[in-house]
Amino acid sequence: MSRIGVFVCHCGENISRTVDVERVAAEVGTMPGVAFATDYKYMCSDPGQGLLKKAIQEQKLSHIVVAACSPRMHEKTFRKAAESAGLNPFLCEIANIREHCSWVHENREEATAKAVEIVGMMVERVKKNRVLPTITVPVTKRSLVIGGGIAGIQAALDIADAGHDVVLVEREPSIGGHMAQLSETFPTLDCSQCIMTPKMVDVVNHPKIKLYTYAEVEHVEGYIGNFQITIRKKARSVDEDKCTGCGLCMEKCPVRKIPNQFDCNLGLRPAIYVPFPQAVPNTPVIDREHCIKFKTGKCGLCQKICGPGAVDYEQEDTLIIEPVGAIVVATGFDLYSITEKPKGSSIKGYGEFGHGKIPDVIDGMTFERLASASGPTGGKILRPSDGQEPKQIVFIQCVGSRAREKGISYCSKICCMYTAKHTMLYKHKVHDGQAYVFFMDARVPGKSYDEFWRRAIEDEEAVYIRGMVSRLYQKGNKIVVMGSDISVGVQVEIEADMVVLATAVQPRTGADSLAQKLGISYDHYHFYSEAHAKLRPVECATAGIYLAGTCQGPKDIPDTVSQASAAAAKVMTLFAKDKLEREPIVAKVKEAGCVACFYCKKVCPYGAVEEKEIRDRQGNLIKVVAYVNPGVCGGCGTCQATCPSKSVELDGYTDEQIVAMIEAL
Amino acid sequence: MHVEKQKHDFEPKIIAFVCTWCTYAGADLAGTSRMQYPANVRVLKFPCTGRIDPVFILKAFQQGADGVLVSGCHPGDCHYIAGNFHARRRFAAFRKLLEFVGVDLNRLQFSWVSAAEGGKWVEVVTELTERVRDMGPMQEFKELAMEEQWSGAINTPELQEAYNQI
Amino acid sequence: MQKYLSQQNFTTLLDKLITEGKRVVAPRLNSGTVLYEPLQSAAETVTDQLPRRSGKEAFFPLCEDIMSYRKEGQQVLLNDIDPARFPETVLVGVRPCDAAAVPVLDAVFSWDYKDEFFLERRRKTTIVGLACTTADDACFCTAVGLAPDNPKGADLFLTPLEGGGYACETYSEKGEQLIQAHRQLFDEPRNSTALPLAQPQTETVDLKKVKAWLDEHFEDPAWDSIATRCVGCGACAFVCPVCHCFDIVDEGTEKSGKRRKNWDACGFWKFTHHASGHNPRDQQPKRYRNRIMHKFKYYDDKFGQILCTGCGRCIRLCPVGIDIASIVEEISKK
Amino acid sequence: MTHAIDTSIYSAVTDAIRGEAQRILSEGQVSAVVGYAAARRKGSAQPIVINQADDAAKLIFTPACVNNLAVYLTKAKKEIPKTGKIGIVVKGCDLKALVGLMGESQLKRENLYLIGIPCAGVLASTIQPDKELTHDSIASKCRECDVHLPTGCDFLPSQQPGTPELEKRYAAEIARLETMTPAERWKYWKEQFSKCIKCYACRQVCPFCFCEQCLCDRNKPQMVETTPRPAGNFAWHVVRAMHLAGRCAGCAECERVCPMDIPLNLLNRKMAKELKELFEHEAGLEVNEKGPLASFSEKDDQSFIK
Amino acid sequence: MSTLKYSYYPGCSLHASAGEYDLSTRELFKELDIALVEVPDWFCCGATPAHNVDELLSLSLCAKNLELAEQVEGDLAVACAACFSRLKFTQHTLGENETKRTQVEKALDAKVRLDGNVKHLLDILARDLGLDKLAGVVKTPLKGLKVACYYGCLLTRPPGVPNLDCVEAPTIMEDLLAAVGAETVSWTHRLECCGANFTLSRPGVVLQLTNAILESAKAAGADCIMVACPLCHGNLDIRQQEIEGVYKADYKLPVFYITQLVGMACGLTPERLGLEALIVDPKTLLKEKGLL
Repeated sequence: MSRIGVFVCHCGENISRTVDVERVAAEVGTMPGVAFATDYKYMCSDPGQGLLKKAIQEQKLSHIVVAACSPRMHEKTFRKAAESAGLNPFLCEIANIREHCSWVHENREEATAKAVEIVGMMVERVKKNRVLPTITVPVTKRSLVIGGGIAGIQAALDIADAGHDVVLVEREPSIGGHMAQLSETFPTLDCSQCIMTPKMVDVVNHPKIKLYTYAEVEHVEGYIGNFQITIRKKARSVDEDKCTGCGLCMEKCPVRKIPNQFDCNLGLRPAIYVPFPQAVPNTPVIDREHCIKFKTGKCGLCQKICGPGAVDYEQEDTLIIEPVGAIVVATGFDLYSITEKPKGSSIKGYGEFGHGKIPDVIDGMTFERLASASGPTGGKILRPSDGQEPKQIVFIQCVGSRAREKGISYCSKICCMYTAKHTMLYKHKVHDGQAYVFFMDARVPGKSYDEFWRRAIEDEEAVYIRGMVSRLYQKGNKIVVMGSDISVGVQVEIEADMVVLATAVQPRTGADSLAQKLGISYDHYHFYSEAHAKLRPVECATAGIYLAGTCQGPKDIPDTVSQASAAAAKVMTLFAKDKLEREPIVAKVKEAGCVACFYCKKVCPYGAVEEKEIRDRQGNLIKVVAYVNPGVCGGCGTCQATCPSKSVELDGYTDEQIVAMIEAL
Repeated sequence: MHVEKQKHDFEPKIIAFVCTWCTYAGADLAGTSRMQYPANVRVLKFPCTGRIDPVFILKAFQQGADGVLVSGCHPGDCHYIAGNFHARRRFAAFRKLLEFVGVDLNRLQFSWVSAAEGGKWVEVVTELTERVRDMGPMQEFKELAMEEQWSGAINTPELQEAYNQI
Repeated sequence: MQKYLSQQNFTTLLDKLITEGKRVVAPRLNSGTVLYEPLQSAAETVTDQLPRRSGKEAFFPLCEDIMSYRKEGQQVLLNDIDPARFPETVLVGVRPCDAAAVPVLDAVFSWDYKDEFFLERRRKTTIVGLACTTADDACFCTAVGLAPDNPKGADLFLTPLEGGGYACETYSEKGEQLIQAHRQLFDEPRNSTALPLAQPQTETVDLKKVKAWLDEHFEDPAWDSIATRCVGCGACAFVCPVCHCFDIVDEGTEKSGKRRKNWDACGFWKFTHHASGHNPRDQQPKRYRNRIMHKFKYYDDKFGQILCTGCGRCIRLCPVGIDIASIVEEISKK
Repeated sequence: MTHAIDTSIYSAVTDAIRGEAQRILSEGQVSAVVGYAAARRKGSAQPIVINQADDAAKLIFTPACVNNLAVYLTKAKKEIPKTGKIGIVVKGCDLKALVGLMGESQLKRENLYLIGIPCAGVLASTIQPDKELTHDSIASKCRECDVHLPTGCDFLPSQQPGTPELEKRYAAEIARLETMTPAERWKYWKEQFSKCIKCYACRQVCPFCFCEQCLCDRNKPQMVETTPRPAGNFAWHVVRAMHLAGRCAGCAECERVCPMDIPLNLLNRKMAKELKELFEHEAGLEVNEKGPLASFSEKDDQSFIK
Repeated sequence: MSTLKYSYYPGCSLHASAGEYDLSTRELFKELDIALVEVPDWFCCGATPAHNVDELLSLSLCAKNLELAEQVEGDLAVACAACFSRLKFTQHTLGENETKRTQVEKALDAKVRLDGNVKHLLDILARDLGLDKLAGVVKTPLKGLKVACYYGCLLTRPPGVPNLDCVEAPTIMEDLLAAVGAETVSWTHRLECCGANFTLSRPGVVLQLTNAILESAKAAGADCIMVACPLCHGNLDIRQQEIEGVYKADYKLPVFYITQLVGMACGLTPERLGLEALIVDPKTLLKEKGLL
């Protein structure tokens, strides 16, 4: 039978003023299982704690209840004291008779009776408490970064600089992401490539960074501190170790007219190519869809002329397993496409803007490539249709963004600024040209942002028209833009030479399937969800996985870099200890009763529940059950409330403990 | 100055199931702010409303509660991301069931009380206590607990006495 | 003693017994279902249907308290239930299959241990039997040696007569006492013919052959084909007039509670589940085998009687159509 | 006056099931077929598991084939051989249960060979099985059936069942109860639950009560009184209804088998109705990975929360 | 052949200026064996002006007509794009807004029925009947006829209300014409507003808008225009000569109703289609294409 010790605190007069603490101790002392009950002026003081320790040892107490202030105040204090007296800290419970009793009631009789009941409840509860050992989880101090855009690069460099190994995985043949495609960046108009490419080179040269380009995450297993990542390295057809990056193959390739996606299909590239001249690594890849060798078996020119013999048509996809302890997801964004969308898609496209069929109606990224000195036009703003310089150019903002009827209701956050930038770049290049911007309202908060936007209007003479465009259509070689100016209430019709659409920022296609592999949650649009919008903005609910950049929501470069560094800092915090220690308030599966319905898995906000096979000694499968990974479990107990047979139990809040309290009432 | 408390013939027993991060902390704040409310409520702390099994509510009524309060974090504030969303669905369904079997839902209150809402805690508890006090004791479950199958019933004075006491 | 009891006087008799403070238990309608239950008035009696549950409940309640406990400080206070407080009962309208069950149960409850809970209720109960005039194809009392007019177990037995009223015969002291106490309601026997009796369709089964087979076939593939479909509920045992297994549970809180005796059923998975986790009857056919063995072999071995009165309730109510009559018949033909 | 329901197709359906069962067993496509066979009592039927092609001739389909055979594929019933593919005869309502079990990771579609039944309805009760199927004797669930022809089966006889429009009794009864005061409803259910003898037939036939250890069989702590007293009975049925909420596929087996005639499916129908109104969930023929109470939407109703 | 049955709401225009739309609709449906039963005692839907003046009135007018339509078996077939828009809009608004529904129910002293399907003729022809079936009954394919399909602003808008087709890039008219063998042109002003009833109050505006439409159709090489709305028809057909005068243009674009062109393909005589009622004479064009 249990020998429970009860310690009733006066808290100076805070409790004893309204609660008759002596009477509480006396009444509780007669309760079944209570071996010792006393009261003391300040239980949390050194002598108070000493009293508690002494009683545990002398009275051979098996459990203790401290009736004092809220457990949020001193639960840790008393559990520590109990522990130092040789009692498992989880055999100590706090009865809150201050915040929940003496401070909120004035009637001494009522307050005392209530205090007795509160303590009685905790006495019954503590009888059912079990010894809980602290949980430790080993940590592999290597990190995976998914995505080699600016977010991934920044996170990888920060973690590597702190001395930890990083595995960086990029889907495309080169790192750089969208930022490498940009011409100049707001609000300073410095050249994007000038600030980006040195970082790319840092990555490839960093001794702590292992870079996989043209590779994707295939499979993820494990949990915080102990992930096993399977990476699919797609067949590049060029041996990265042998290739010197001389570029001869690209010069000689007979297939030359493949639209280059990096240039938004404006420029052309050969079948063996690097996406752009500053690519990292500077190793070409063969586009097997277009390569003659792969299509017909003939040609083979690149292999013949390659001095080091790096071209390898036989190369196959390889799967590589990397153990890591933390994951930074930095997969970036795609732009909304105005083309007709398949039936059933929540994204609608823009029939009124021609569904993408008018050649001189382009999106912002295409404009970036036109404006980029390294772009297909060498930095000249020219119409894709006929190569003429547009003299009247119309920019339309909020295309897709903030348009519920088009499937997206959020603001893409960066378009106001980059459109302002576009008008400037345009004016700098086409001095006699006129830029018009249709906008709903300008959202330009940020350091030097508003000033930048005003400069576009005041210095660069962009005409901002507040209103939306209802339709545009090709008329001869002009594009008629029909819109309204709601500030003066008139219809506006502009015959433009070119139209630039500030299309919405969307998560990458396939973001959902990566999330499913990682076991992280995502919103309706497939942006990844942070654990807490305010207080845990870079962590996923799934422990050990962190978010950086636009995969979590639209953001500009400064915000992206900040978040990437924050994610890196979180990884470093995790890596600062060899073992992860955590409170043992975690769920455990009682395997005998588990019927593997996996309701627990369905409701677990942390993805902590796994499927486990139970086999006999011969290896025959007996049954499959749920298993809660104690390293990942957050301790909410939703699984237990959901489990039909109550075969999963949250330590510290077991049904026995709770029912004991209810029955004590 | 002490306001003399009104004496009531019946003081209901109210059981509150609350989450530790929001409502328990909100109740702590009510204490720290020295707000006053009826002493009828007994608080059971859970990590999260997601942990609260509907059976506990039933059990509370069976054990003599006259009113039950379930309270947790506001939507979006859950310390465990989504426990309160699961709880919201569960209780939306469970209260309909209780209503269908004849439990007066005026005895069962759900609320969101954040760690900053000491005042709301007081308001919720006071309102529920007063409402249930006006309704009188939760006779249904108490009577049910005393009822026997005819074949097992015996005319014992002690049973009769116990019955009379409720 | 033979008497005639008119329909009118039958009703008057029950009402009188009720006013005398006796508990009169008879078939009555409870939200759509006919059950043996205490009457508030004789008018509630339903005599044309076999009640869903058997009459054993009057002696062997579905659930009864046998003890209560309370903790006070470090002490535990115990309180026994006093059988003296069981009410005087008259069980009326009991069908032959239910009445015949009572002497069968006497055997087990007064064997090495005298179960006072059963025996005291038994002593305080007078059984008024009633012959059957209807039967369906689940009835098989005739197959187990009983009949629609067999008075076994009854203290007083009523046979419905053409033109109303009952022929009434006593079979025990209790029966005689009941008539004596209300003799003004009983008339001298008349010459009216009895209503035609029910004709259960099942043939007579050679129970000796059944037992002989059971003696030899604890392990037999037949058990699988008989009971693979059994879903393991307790419906058959709970509606059976002679199944008598019970479970003792303590219910309550840390502070106080009751020790209770509840009906149990061998079909339940938990019935033989050991604390160790081991279950000797780990599969449903093994549990069902026990049901048949107990009824037609073990009880016979021990008490020379079989544990079945052919009421057919388990046949009608089995969720998966397990038909004990056809099983026994089949075994007898093996 | 009771109208007969046309069940003339059932004999052709029987032939079709036999043929298909014979074929899949003899071709070794399945290791067993779970179906219905005739039993001793006139008009009666019982579940049967056959392993031999020759036994296919035992299979039948009649209005007395009331059982939801899905229960035989659950973990609570381990006796059915679990090796290889199993054939099972399913009515539309039974199929919904199978689909539910697939969503709860209890069954895999590829391990099943589904023999669908074009079903015009079955009897409400088989206490007396020798009955014609009429507007009165038909099961209440059949009165609101929307799956007379189960879809997505591996085999479905071509017969078309007649499906007369019948009054929806559950809906009417729920509406009746809803108009009562809480006290009246309490009285109604108290009377019903008081009849309960805790034989657990409702649990044992339920395909969704597949827990190997029922919560209500546990005693540390005892969440629900096991004693068949009114209090324990009440708790048992409320807890069971809650556990089935959002999962129950509506086969109404609990109600059919209750030896005490407790209208258990009313509770399940009520919960189904509420979950449809609250969360637009309905048991159907699509495998649903997350039931309504295992998922949530941020926009869920919270008008009941202060 | 067909078992399609509809209640039919012609709307006021079809009893007046657009009599040929009504006539051709009835004749075509008769030919296709689709039953149309006119809604008994129907009245004006309030058209485009009513909702600008009194929303409750406009909703009630439509709600009452919807209620009347319930007396006839089948979905409700509507010919006029404006009536279609108003009826759909009413269903939508009353379905979403309980307050307004309560008001309307009070005004009508009846429960509002929102569950009936309201269908434009286009929907019935292209989907209920089906393009394949339609193609099967074509007797004179409209070969060589280049048609500019004009949707106007009401048929598909606003998003989420009529749900007839893609809001900004519908194809239902083009699909319909392809089925009867006509050629359709790709042009820019398919969904622009014609000015509708401003034709009386602000004719200047209407002339400008309508001219842009005609100009675009002509530029795309169309021989004629097909419409599904009597208001559009009025502006494009009746006003065409005036427009040509004001803008010094030469369009000569006959403006057909959908039912007229489809009817023609199904072999209906010009009399049954009311072709003589058209202001811009189609005879020359039709003769030229061998269709007359």
